[in-house]
Amino acid sequence: MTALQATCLIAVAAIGTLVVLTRDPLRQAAVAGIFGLALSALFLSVQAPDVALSQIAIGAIVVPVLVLLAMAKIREHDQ
Amino acid sequence: MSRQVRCGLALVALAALGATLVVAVGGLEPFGHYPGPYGDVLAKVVPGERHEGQLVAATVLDYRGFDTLGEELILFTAACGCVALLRLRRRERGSDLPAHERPLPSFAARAVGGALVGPVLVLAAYVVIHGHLTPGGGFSGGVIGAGALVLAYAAGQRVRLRRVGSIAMLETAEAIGAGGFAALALGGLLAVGATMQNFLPLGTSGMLLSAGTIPVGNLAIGIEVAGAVALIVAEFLEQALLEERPEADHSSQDAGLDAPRR
Amino acid sequence: MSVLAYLVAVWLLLAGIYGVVTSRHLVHLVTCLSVAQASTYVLLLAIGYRSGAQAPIFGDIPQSTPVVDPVVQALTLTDVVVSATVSALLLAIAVQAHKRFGSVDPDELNALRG
Amino acid sequence: MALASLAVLVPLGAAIVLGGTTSLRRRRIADAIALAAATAALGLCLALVARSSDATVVAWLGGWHPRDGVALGIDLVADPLAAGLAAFAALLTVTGLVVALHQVDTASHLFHALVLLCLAGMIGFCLAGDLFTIFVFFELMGVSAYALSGFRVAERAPLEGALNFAVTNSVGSLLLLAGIALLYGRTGALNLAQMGDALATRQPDALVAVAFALVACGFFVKAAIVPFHFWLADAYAVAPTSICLIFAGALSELGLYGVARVYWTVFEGPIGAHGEAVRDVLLALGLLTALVGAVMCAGQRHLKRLVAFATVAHMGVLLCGVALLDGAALVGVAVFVVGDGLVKAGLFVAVGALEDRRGSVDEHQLYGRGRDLPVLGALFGACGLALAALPPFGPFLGRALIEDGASHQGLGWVAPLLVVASALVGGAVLRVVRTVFLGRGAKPPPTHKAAVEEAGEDPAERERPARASVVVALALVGLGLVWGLMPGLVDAIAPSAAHFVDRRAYAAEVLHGVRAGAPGVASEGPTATAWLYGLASAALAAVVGLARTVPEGPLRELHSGRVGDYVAWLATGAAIVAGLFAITLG
Repeated sequence: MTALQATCLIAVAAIGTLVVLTRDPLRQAAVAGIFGLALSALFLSVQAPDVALSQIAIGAIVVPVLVLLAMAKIREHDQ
Repeated sequence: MSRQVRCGLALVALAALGATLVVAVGGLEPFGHYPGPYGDVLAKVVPGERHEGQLVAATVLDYRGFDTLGEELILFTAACGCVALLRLRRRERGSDLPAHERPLPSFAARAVGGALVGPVLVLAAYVVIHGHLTPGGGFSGGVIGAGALVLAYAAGQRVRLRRVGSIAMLETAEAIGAGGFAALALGGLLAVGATMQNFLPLGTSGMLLSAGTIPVGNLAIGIEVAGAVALIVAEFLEQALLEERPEADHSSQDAGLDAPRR
Repeated sequence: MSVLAYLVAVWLLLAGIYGVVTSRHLVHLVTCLSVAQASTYVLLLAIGYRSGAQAPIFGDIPQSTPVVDPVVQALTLTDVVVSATVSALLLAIAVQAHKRFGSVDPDELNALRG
Repeated sequence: MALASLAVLVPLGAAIVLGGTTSLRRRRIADAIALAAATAALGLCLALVARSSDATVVAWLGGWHPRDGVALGIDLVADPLAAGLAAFAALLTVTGLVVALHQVDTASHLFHALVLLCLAGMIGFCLAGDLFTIFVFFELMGVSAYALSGFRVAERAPLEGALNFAVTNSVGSLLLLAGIALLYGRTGALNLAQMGDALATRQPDALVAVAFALVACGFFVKAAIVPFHFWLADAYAVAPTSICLIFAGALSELGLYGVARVYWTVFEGPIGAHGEAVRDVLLALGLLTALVGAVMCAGQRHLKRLVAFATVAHMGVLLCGVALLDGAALVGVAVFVVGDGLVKAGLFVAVGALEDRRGSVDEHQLYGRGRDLPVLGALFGACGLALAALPPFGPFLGRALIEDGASHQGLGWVAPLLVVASALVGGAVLRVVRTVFLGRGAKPPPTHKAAVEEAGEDPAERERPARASVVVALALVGLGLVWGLMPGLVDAIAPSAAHFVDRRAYAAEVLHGVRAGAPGVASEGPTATAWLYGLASAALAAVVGLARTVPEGPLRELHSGRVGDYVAWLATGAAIVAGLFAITLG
């Protein structure tokens, strides 16, 4: 295992834990986006560029955008 | 169950599950020692038989193409499901406010959005059609294409007026993409006798037009993913953009939906 | 060191499920679920990795070069899409649930007791 | 060869067409396309049953035949049981679409598209010969089912039901996928036959045991095995009637099919030698499920939830049959799936018809208000007796063969417990006949009077669809009853079941194209003891039917409707099953 891989793995574990522990959904969406990027870096480090690309597109962009849009709707309601 | 009891139960259960999982992964080969044989066999046969160096593309689109068909259909299902689950709002579309009262996106937003659509679409097309040569392909390119479509949608002059038309267009696009991939599967059955089998000339490895059905499959997936993702985002966007109608309107709309169902 | 990748996968699974169990907000719950789903990506890719091998794309590298397993990458690609669709559907339910009864706390949704 | 892939592609293609044309508002066209596609899929599956009774049909997609025992691509494998289950799912889907003809809100063509996608998922799941393909189609039927169960978005309960359904089942899929990943790490294969061959050469260790546990738990969530079952009543009770009958009749059963298929193709080699440990764990889960489901069923006054818990109880009976891990009991399972599935589907349709006529599914509100509906009442009565396994009808035959299988293994005590479970289930339905259709027994306190209204302004308008549903329900229940009387049924299924449990023959057929001869199997009908048990449970059901609602005590509190609780129980169940397997097998 290379140092890069070990670093990515530990970062993924730490940020993943942070995602779960971030209770405010808006802030969590931001952390989840970073988690998606960390996963992509890990995938690149294990020679999986295809998966890394998809992960950036989905995990770091599409899903956080959906979360933000859902939250926009929900918060508007609450006001 | 009170929250404390539930959290306690979950902690104990997850600790036990974690312990068994740790024991189980101890039985795997050490990290970095993939034992094969599946991937190694594919690495050996794909370049020669499929004139394709992008092993992942070959696996996704040919050897395990049926999984991908199922996956695309799951995406298709999710798009249908989101439209179905968010459909309360669809009745209001274009009927609740006269056109001149609809707020328009600012000129700057429209200009920037409009100017970006072209380049983003080109990038998406590039990623899709090189999917059998480089990392990326129908899925990544499709998501980028969805970004372009959402930009076009958001920058559209009269978002709500055009909504009916653009939603239908996205639905048709995703159906054409998914249908194209299914047709490719069926084409193999009709042309050479096995579902999903290649029936196009293989060409020379590394060329843009090579590897038979693989680039065509990428194209179909790209269209489907672009349509489906854009459709899902558009549905959410619409939820976020539409402000609440007054209560009276609300109830009439509910009455419409609460009509007898069997 | 050789099992670190597997342990990270197990950890993500457990942490994600814990988040789902304890969540007080539907949107938070969906994101926790996606953390748990990420554990399967890590597990699959770790299983198919081969030390010192190249990405499975024979463009500029000769075909005798050792490459990592392309199959797990194909599986993970599929899995990424499947997870995202589940997230999208759940978010749609969350938005609709909020519109219908003004709450996104899964513990307050209990029309279905017993 | 072409049949198997067409059986998946036809509903898929029709769903794509319908999903892409939702802006067209022509409802009848959607009905016609969906019905035609589902019927075509049914025909293709039946053709597969006929074709595969000689020799298993193996279709290698992409034309990639295995080389030296290594599968390059994905295969679809049709043997009579798999194809038969797919055909049964298609039959119920056709029925569901017929019931839905009068459903008002279909959101253009989306409803039809989702139903066909679910059907394609179920057929693909039955026929897949590759573990990851099984996962993909499992997800396809799951995702479409989430959307369908929440389809009535204007109401509160369907959204909650869909939410609980989607979250718990997604966690279940995670476990399944984690198990698949572990197996891939060990065998480097995804083809069921190839995995089985690779595992058969070694002693089972913790990895194999835990992988089996994870895969089984993933399927148990769909099959609603206690403690993975909590979501089921929430989801099934709120879905449109047309969907309920597909869910209760086929979807849950597919979860158990997954366990059986994977056990007998992948794990039978390494684990078969330690079969008793596996059997005991599965049997315990099955009995627990049967009893918990039955007690909850008897305590319900919400009729749809009552039928949903009947489904849970009978999934427990089915798991007992699978747990015995032999071909003879599997015959009983196959018979029970169809007989019981048809009766439950018919009962769901009958409840839907009652809801149409009287605007409620609450037993107390409906008290005595079914006196002028004799046909529906008789239908409920027939369902109650059939679910209580009155000889010689469909559900009886299946349960009797499972009980005999247990007795053969020296587990004579299993049968009385199953009798209790069936009697509680059948008794609950008979109690509804007494209160709702006969108006006998203690009158419930008049509560929530405001909610009691005739639904719809114009009764005549509701009459026609209700009549159509009654006809469908009669047909389903009738078929379910007759199923047990078909001559030669057991003899016809026995060889298929014996073949289903033969891992070596499966591997030889799939990987090497070696045709196995049809195994000669001596099959027997139910023993006299089983007949007595059947009569006893029907009599007991009649007694239960006279009693008031059976209090289910603290069990009810556990069914809290909160998804966090459900996932906590799911994790607990997975930890217990994985721990037990790791200790006994590893």
